[in-house]
Order: sequence, then C-alpha cells, then structure tokens
Amino acid sequence: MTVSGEFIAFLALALVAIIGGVLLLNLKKVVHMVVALVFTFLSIAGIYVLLSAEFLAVVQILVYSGAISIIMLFGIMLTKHNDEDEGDSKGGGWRKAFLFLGVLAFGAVFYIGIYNLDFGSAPAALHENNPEQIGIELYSKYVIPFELMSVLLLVAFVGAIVLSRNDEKEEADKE
Amino acid sequence: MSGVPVSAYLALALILFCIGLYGALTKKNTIIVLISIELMLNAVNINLITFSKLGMAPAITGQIFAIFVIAVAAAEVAVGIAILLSLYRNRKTVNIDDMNQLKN
Amino acid sequence: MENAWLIPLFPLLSFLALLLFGKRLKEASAYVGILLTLASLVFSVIVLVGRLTGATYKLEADWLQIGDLQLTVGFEVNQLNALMLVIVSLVSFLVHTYSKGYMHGDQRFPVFYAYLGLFTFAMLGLVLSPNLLQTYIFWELVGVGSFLLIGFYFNKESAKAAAKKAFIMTRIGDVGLFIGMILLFWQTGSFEYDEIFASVHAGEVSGTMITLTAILIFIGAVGKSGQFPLHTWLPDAMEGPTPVSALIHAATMVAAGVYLVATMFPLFAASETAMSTVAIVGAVTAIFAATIGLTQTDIKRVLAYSTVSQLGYMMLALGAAGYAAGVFHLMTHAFFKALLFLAAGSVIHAVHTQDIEKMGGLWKKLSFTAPLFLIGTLAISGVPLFSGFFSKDEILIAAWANGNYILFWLAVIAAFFTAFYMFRLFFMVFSGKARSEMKNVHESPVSMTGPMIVLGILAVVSGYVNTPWFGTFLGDWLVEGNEALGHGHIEGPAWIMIVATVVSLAGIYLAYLMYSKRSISRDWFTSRAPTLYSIVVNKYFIDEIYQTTIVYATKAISLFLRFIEMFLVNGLVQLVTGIVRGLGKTGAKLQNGQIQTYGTVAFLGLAVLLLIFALTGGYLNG
Amino acid sequence: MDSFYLSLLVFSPLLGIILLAFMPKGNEKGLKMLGVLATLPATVLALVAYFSYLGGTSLDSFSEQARWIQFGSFGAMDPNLFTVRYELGIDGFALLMIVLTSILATLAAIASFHIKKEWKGYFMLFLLLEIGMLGVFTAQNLILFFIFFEITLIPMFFLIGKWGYFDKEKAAYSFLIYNGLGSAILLIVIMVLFAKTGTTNIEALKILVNSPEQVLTPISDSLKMGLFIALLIAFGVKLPIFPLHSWMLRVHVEAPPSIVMLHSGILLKIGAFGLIRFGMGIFPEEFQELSVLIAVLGVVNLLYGAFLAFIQTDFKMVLAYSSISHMGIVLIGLGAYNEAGVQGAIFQVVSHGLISALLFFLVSVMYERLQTTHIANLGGLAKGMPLASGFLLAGAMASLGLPGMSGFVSEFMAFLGLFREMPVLAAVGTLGIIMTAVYLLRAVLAITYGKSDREYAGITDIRSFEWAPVLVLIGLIILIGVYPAVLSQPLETIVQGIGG
Repeated sequence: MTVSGEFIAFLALALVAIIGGVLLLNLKKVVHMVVALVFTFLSIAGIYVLLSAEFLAVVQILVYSGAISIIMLFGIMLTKHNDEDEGDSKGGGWRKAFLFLGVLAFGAVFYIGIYNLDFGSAPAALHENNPEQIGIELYSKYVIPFELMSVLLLVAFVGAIVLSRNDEKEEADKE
Repeated sequence: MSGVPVSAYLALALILFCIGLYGALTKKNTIIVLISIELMLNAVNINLITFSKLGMAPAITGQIFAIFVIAVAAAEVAVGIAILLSLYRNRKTVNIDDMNQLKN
Repeated sequence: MENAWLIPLFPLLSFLALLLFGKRLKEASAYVGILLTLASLVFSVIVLVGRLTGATYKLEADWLQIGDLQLTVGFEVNQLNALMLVIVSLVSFLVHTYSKGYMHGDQRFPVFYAYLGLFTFAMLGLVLSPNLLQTYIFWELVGVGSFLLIGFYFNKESAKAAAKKAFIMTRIGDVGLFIGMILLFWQTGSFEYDEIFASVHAGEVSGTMITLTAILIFIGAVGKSGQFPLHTWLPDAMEGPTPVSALIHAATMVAAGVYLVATMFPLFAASETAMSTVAIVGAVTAIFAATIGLTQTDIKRVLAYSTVSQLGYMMLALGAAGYAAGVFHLMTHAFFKALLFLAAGSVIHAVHTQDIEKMGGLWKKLSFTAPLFLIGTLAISGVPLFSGFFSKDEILIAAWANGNYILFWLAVIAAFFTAFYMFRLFFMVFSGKARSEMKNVHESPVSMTGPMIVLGILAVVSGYVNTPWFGTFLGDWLVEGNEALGHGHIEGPAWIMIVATVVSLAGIYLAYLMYSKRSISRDWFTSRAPTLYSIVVNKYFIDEIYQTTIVYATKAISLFLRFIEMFLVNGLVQLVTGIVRGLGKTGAKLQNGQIQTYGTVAFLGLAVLLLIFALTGGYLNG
Repeated sequence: MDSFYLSLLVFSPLLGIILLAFMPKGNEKGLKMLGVLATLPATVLALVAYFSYLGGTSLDSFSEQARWIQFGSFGAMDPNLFTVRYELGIDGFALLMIVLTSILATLAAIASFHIKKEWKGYFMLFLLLEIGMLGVFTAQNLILFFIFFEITLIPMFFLIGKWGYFDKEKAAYSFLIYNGLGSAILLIVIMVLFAKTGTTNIEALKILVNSPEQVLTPISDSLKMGLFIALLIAFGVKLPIFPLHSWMLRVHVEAPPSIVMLHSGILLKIGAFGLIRFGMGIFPEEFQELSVLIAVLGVVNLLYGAFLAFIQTDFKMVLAYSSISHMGIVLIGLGAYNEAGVQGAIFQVVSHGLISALLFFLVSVMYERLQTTHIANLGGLAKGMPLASGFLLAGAMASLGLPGMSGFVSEFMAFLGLFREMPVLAAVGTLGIIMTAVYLLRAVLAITYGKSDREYAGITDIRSFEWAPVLVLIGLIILIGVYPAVLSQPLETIVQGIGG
C-alpha cells in the first residue's frame, strides 16, 4: 500500500485521539483529564473531515470541544474534587481486573469481526456540498425526528436549569 | 481512492469505545464518567460516519444520524451536569461510590 | 367338592362380622366363630368324603395380568389338602369351642375370636391353594394371624417381643420361599404346582436350579415350622393364649412348613441334595429340640420344644422319601399335640401358673384333664397302640429304608428323649404332693373339656388308619395316582418297631424313677455335667448368638449408614446449600446500589456471551 | 376430540379457590367444609372417567388441544414446528394417577381438619396444589408439564413453611432448593429437546427422538444419553433417589401430616411418573442401557431407607425413610425393564400413595391427640386408641407387603421382574423385605403394644370425620391387594412390549 497523505493524516489523528483517551484514564487531576479529552474530540473532528463529513466536523468542534467541554469544566469548578483515589473500595481491584479482561475480550471479539472488513463499494460523493446534502435530507426525510429533537433539547435545557437552580426556598424550609 | 481502509476507522472507533467503556465503569469521579460516556458516543459516531462513506450502501443518512446523536449527547450532558450539581449540593461529593441510593 | 372354596370363607366371614359387630356381641361372639368354623368342618368332611371316592378337583380364575403373563387363583382338592382341610377345620373348631371357656372374661374376647377367624381363613386358604403364589399369599396371612394372636396380650412386653420375633423370623424364611418361588417361575413359566412338576419331570430345569429352588423353598418351611436354625420364635410364641398355641403353634400353622414340603415333594424328590438337606435339618432339629425340652420348666415351653422336635421328625420323614409317613405323623401330631396344649391350658387355667416346679399332685383335682393329658403324653411318647406309635414307627422305617443310618439313630435317641421329657412333665405336674398354694384348683368347664375329649379319642384312634397290622390305608390313598410321591408304605424290619417301643418305655421308666418315685436324684445328671447342662438349659445360646451377631450387625449397618447420611448426604446438602448461599451472597454483594457495578456485571455478561458466540461460530452445538 | 373434560377436571379446584376468596377469614367450619367440597368435583370427574374407561370408552376421547404459543416464524415450513399447544390427554397410567390424586386430595382435605390456623390461605394453596398435581398427570407436552410441575412447588413451599412444625422454614427452603434445581435441570432437557425437534408434544417426541432422519437437528447418541441422565437426576430428586433424598426427610417431618399425605402420596410419584413417561417413553434405548444402574440404585434405596428407618426415634422419620425404601421398589421395577417390573413399579406408585397417605393420616390423628410422634414417648397406644392402633398396624402390614394388600402385589411384581434380569441383585434386594418388616414392626409395635408410660384417659379414638379417610384408604389398599385387575387393566397397553 502506498503511503498516501490521507493515510498519514489518519494515523496522526488517530494517534492523538487514542493518546487523549489513554491520558483521560491515567491523569490524576480532573481538569487535566477533560483537557486531554478535548484533544481527542478535536482529532475526531479531523477524522470526520477525512470521512467527507465536513459539516459534522464543524459541529463536533463546536459542540464537543466547545460546549460540552466547557460545561464539564464548569461542572468541575462548581464541585470539589479529591484527586483520583484508586482502590479505596474493597473488591475494586478485582473488579477492575475483570473489567479490563472483559473489555479486552470485547475489543478482541469485535476486532476479529472487523479487521479485514471491506465492502468495496464505491464511496458516495458526500463531500460535495456536504451541508446542503445534509440539509435536504434533514428537512425532507427526517423532518419529524428533527423537530422532536428540538423539543428534546428544549426540555433538556429547561430541565437542566430547574435541576441546577439553587432552590433557596426549599432549603430554607428544610432548615 | 482512499488509502485508509474501513477497518482502520472501525478499529479506531473500537479502541476509543473500549477506553470510554473502561473509564465509565472504573472512574470514581462522576464527571469523568460522564465524559467517558461522551467518548463512547463519539466512537459510535465515527462508526456511523465511516459507514456513511465506506459502508455497504453509502449514503448521507449516517451523518444525519450522527447529528442526532450529537444533539442527544448535548442534551444528556446538560441534564447530567445539572443532576450532578444538584446532587453535589445535597451530598457534598461527586464520588460515584457514594451515590448508591438505588440500594437504599 | 365344587364348593370347597366356601370352606375358608366361613372363618373369613366370622372375622369380618366380629370386627364389625364384635363390640356389641361381647361374649356371644364365640357362637359366631364356633358356628362358622363348624360349617367349615362340615364342608371339609363332605369334601374329604367326596375325595375318598372321587378324583382331584381344580378350579381357577384369572387374578392378575402382567403383559402376556396370566396369573391365576383358584383352589384344588387332592388327597393331601382334603386331609389337611379336615385336620385344620376340626382343630380350629375344637379350639374355638375350647376358647369360649378359656378366654371367658377377657376384655378383648370378640377380638380374639376375630383373630382366630382370620387365622383359620388363612390356614384353610393355604391348604386349598393350587399354586405357589397363592400358597405364598396365604402363607404370609397365616403368619399375620399367628403374629396377632401371639401378641394378643399386647400390654405385656414379652408378648410384644415374641410377636415381633415370630413375624420376623418366619419372614426370613418366607423370603427364601419368595425367592425360590420366583426363580422357579422363571424356570418353568408357571406357579401352578402341576405345571411346575411336569416341567421338572420333563427335565426342563437344570439340576442345580432344582436344588437351589428346593432349598430356598425349604428355608420357607424351616421358618414356618420352627426348624433349626430358625426355631427360636416358636417357644417364645407361647406368650399367646394357650388355645392359640394349640391351634397355631402345634397343630396347623407350624405344620404348614411340612405341608409345603409335602406339596412340593416332586420337586424335592428330583434333587438328592435337597432331600438330604431336608432330612438332616429335620433330624438335627428333632434331637436338638428334644434335648432342650429335657431342661425346660415352663409347661408350654416344654410342649413347644416337643413340637419343634416332632416337626423335625416330619421333615426327616419327608427328606427320607417317606412322604406318607411325614403326612401321617403330621395328622397324628396335630391331634395329640393339640390335646396336650389344650390340656396344658386347662391346667394353667386351674392353677394360674406355667411353672411346672410349682405344680404337682394335680391328678386327683383335675379328674378330666389329667387322664387326657396322659393320653396325649402316651401318644407322643410312641407307646404302642396310641397314634404316635404308628406314625413314628413309619418315620423310623422310612429313615432306615433310605439308608440314613446316622439320622435313624438320631431319631431313635430323640424318641427316647421325647418319652423322657414328656413324662417328666407329666409326673411333675400330676404326681407327687399337692402344693399348698394350689388350693382353688377346679376342673375346667365343659366347653373346655369337651374338645379335649374329642381330641383324646382321636389321639388314640387316628393311628389306626395307617398301621402295618390292619392295612396302610391312609398312606396308599395319599400317594394314589402320583408316582412322584413314592410308596405309601415302606416295609421295614420288624425290630425297628421293637426298638422304638423299648426306647420309649425306657424313657418313661427313667422319668418315673426320677420324678415320681425319685429313686434317682433329679440332679444326677446336672451335677455331673454342669457345663453341658447350662448350655442346654440356655437353649444352646442360640438366641444370644443371634442377638450378638445378627441384631448387632443390623444395628451396626444402620449406624454406619447413619454416619454416611450425616456426613456424605448431609455434606451434599451442605454443598448444595453452600453453593446456593454463596451465589446468593455474591449476588447480594453485587447489588450494592452502584450503577458502575451493575454496568460492569452486565457488560461482563455481554463480553462472555460474545466470546462464546465468537468461539463457537454462533451456534451452541451439542 | 375436543372435549373439555380434562380441563374441567384439572381446573375444577379453581372454583373452590375463587369461592374461598370470598369467605370471611374466621369462619373455620365453613372454610373447612368448602375446602373439602371443592376437591369433590375433580374426584367425581376422575371416577367417572375411570369407570367410563372400564365401560369401554377410549382414553383418546378425553384428549383436547388448543393453539397456545408459537415460537419463531416456522409456520410456513410446518405449522406444527415450534408451536406449543395446550394439550391435555391421558393414558392408562395417567388415569390411575388422576384418580389417585383426586381421591387423596379429598381425603387430605378431610385430614386438614386438624389444621389449627389460617384455614383460608391453607385451603386456597391446597387447591392450587391439587390443580398442579392434576395438571402434571394430564399434560401432553413438556412445557405444559413443566408449568404444572412448577405450580405444585409454590403452594407446597408455603404450606410447609407456614403450617409446618418447628423447623418448618428450613424444610420449606430445602424443599424449594432441591426441587428448584431439579426442575431447572428438567427445563434444560425440555429446552434442548424443543430446540432440536421443534416440538414438545410427548407422543411426537417419542417418535422423533428415536428416528434421526426426521429431526430438524440430529441428536447424537451421547447427547441423548446426557439428556436421559439429566432427566434421571431431575426426577431422581423428586422420587427421591439416594443421595438426593435429604430434603424429603425434612418435609416429611416438618410439614403438616395432611400435606405429607399429598406429598408422599402424589408428589413423590411425579418423579416415578416422569421417569416412566419421559425417561422410558422418549429414551427407551438409554433406559435399557442404564437399567442396571437404575436397579442398583433401587436396591440401594431400598436397603438404605430400611436400615436407617430401623434406628429412627421419631415415627415420622421412620415413615420418611420407609418412603425412600419403598421408592426403591419403584426403581427396582423400572430397572428390571420388563413387563412385570414396570407394572410392579406402577403398582407400587399407586399402592405406596395409598399406604403412606393412610399412615400419615394416622400420624395426624395421633399428633392431634398426643402432641408427639416420638416412639419413646408412646407405647401401649392400643389401650387408649384401639381402633387407631389397629389401623396403624394394618397400614404397617400393608406397607411391609402383606399379601392381600396392595403393597404385596407391587413388591411381588417388581421382584418378579428383577429376578428375571438380575437374580443376584434381586436376591440382595429381598433383604429389604425382611428389613421392612423389622423396622416397621419395631416402630409400630413400640407405639401400639407394650406398657404405656402415659395416661390415655380422655383420649378419643378415631372419630366422625376421621373415619372417611381411614376406611377409604384401607378399602382401596385391600381392593388392590385382592383384585389387582382394577389397576392392571388400564395399564395393559402401557406395559405391553416393554423390554425383551
């Protein structure tokens, strides 16, 4: 296989994404973890570009690297954090080991399933006017789910506000 | 055309998914658990988009689906963080070990 | 003769009626029992008379279907069971009558009569059976009747133990019969006597199998007839009321073993080994029980051991191919032994003790009983002109003619002992001075003496149906039309009769010297061989041997199994419960309310499933 | 074909349950009466079925079926494939078991008059138990069988756990655990068979399993053997086969005697029923291969139970071990695997059902008056309760195989069968006959005969309602003993041709 520029780009992006993920698992401080994950999200956005999904890549950066990460950071700031304290609960070690094996097995099984998967079909021309294609599809075929999604988001945000509002009255009642 | 095979993308997604899964099930900090779940969702998105381009019947639908996933994920994070904050107000902790009301 | 099946039904009717209405009838129950057994007796006599002139009659009906096998029940009248019918129903009738006086005043009077009815039913049924299976059925029922009557005084611990012992000891024998019967069935394909004999005769059964089944069946007879080594229950069975001892443990049931061997005679005759086994066991029992009889002091136990001994004689006769002799002695013995028991009962009724050491000088006070007892004693001792003389003589001749000289001499010695201990008993009870404590001695009522008189007459005359002097009518009739049974009468040298007479007279004289005239000290023998005496007086320690071996072995096995039960089986239980509990605990631990744990478990399950899926190619293949 | 007769029979106690639900809790007399009455329709229907069978009605005319559950979309291939029907039907053996069940249920309901508390719940569970038992014997497919089988477990668990004696909870749990495991194994067998053949109908399975070419997925011989062994264990727990018996001892001792009547009389027999119906029906070759093992297990059961019964101090324990011992005879008969043996086994199933019901009813009577069943505390009972003692003795006699009573016929046939195949083993087994006499007489005589240490004044003998069970049971025991054709007639077709 010739080493194309696309392949090098994929390797680089994949490496960053995985390193970000591994760092998420291994860093001590919560803030660092989140930051590590931002790198992962960004490189995933790059992968999207490679996969002819420019619009989604942008969305990815905006929503994940932007909004979600920021919300997380706010969440971290608003709460108090001890450093990760491993193995404090009994049986935790065992559980981790089991889980690790399980995850490995899971990965292995799926890897067996995918490692030489090739559909060989001609790729569609998704990169041409990508947002337009998405828009047409979204507003024709998937208009109802789309509207429902807006309702979901609305409900979620209202809910979030209600939940996180400091209900002083109630607290006053409690005390 | 592409030099990158389908399996490479899928493998990447798999690795990220596994990392996310492991993180979600082992981390003590609730926020990291939430983030790990986001990672898993991202891995799924990679799969969706990969298949949308390189799948058996390539179509834009995969990307549409990914958009929905992202939207739902956003909503989820919003609610999740809100719940977290409200819990924290009541119990002064974000350690997931202390959140076992399911039992009592 | 077609109605012979009615004979056992009368006593059954009596049993059922008394069971239902006994409470109301009270002592009137006796009349129900007496009348119904009388009916049986009448029918039996009619059947016997019919058989004397007619032929064998057999009737059968289907009973049980097993696949293609068809088992039948029915009844048969041949020479042997026609004779037995009369003996059984006669003795039963007399005992029913006798009991009316003997059991007078007992609280459970109707129950006693009900049990008697049950026993008589079973015994008559046994006699009428045309096949082994039916024989076995009634064989067991007879055992139950005996068990119930031995344990009649259920409040007495000794009666309870005796009843239990009787049932279990005989059941050990019964199992032999059971096995023998089934083996024979698979060999010959039938339970019917005639078919079995035909098959044996045709040589369809191998010699070893004949010997094996014959000996197994003989084990059944050994158990029922109290032969060595299963004899120990019979003396203990004397715990039952005395009429019962007369009926069951002297005249009828214990003779059933002899009857069984006689019925199965063609089978035994086909095997040399089986025949000599029967003869040897019989002779050994005869002498063995006779020696014990010498030392006992309980009036009923002496009679019991004499019964065992006499049954040994009958077995010896059958084993020595003296079919007619054995059956003949069975008949005469039934009469004189029933007489002896009833007379003994009359004595006990009068003096309220069974210990002969405490009796004496009763001859004058019991003017009916005493002469009758004497008749019985003379008959059993083999004094000429009494019935026992003829039948015993036949047996001795048969033993001699068969060439078993050792067994013959054993039998002669046993005859001497018999005469001695019987007269020892007689003299100790009736002669000498009356004891001071025996004041209120009175003769028994007519209902008791009546049957004794009948038996007394029979004890004298019944021998004359088969004598070398006036013709061996009975023997010839018994074997008529059946070659397998051998000769009705075996000619023997005349000196045997003389020897037998001399021996019995010698025994009587010795007893007279020791116990009546007292010219020889009673301790003459005891003081010279104390060890031997103590062995004999303790009945050769057979009971103790059983106690220390079989009973303990059973207990030991039981305890060992309990050990297994406690450790192995309960261990298994512990294991199962442990696993379940462990699973439960693990499960409970997992339910710690933490979403991560739940997730982990769920995910691990998924991973395992996937692994299996991947490794097996997607399908669980057996 | 489509009569509802059997459905009516099986579910007739349901009416009683519904009516009981409307009764006030405290109305002791009414509840008891209703409880007994509710068992009567089934009894009447069962007896009518029995007599109409004797009158010549074919048993097939009772069978009924309806579509029930369809798995997968195999309907296009074959409408019967992976379809579970609601199928009821009976053969001769099942007919006998239904008659036995319904009669014993009525008698046990009468015996339940001795129950002291919460009659309402008791009788409702009792009737539910009856439905389960009747259903087990009529079910024509494995899934239905399994459902009814499970229905018996639950009421039994509560009946033991709530109305039992001192250690009742433990007994209830060990009952549940053992039987639960047993039925789990049974379920596995059923599912494998279902997956392999696409049917659970017993008659269809009998053909399919043994004709490889017709089956969806072939069943290898080793799998068949494995399934049979699993079946043996599943029903072996129920029967119970040594060493799976310990739960049953507890149940015998702790459960109320009226329930033990049913338990020992019917529930244990489900094991034998299952072995004959499924083991022998579906896996005849495997059964034959293992027949020696089964016979050996039978002899072990017989002797083990007998020897242990010999040293027990509690009469209920004696009876419990005696049940183990007597179930050995069932196994002996099955192990013989010929006509006589199998018929003997079936006879023993029915006969022991009646005998143990009788004995436990008498235990119930005794306990009600004397508050003890320990042999050492009794003695001379014949003085205070002559009738009860007489019946106890009669029951013991029946149990030890006295001819003229049902126990003998079954024992005789089982041994008749075994002696043909394995004479030596059978000879060893006959030791059990002696031991049975030994332990039963030891126990029964110790209770009824001898001197009494206690005063029996003021103790009533068998009274009013107690006569019914005693007389019916004794009557049936003697009837079967004297005229065994009442049982052997329905069995002719089943037994014919078994073995070589």
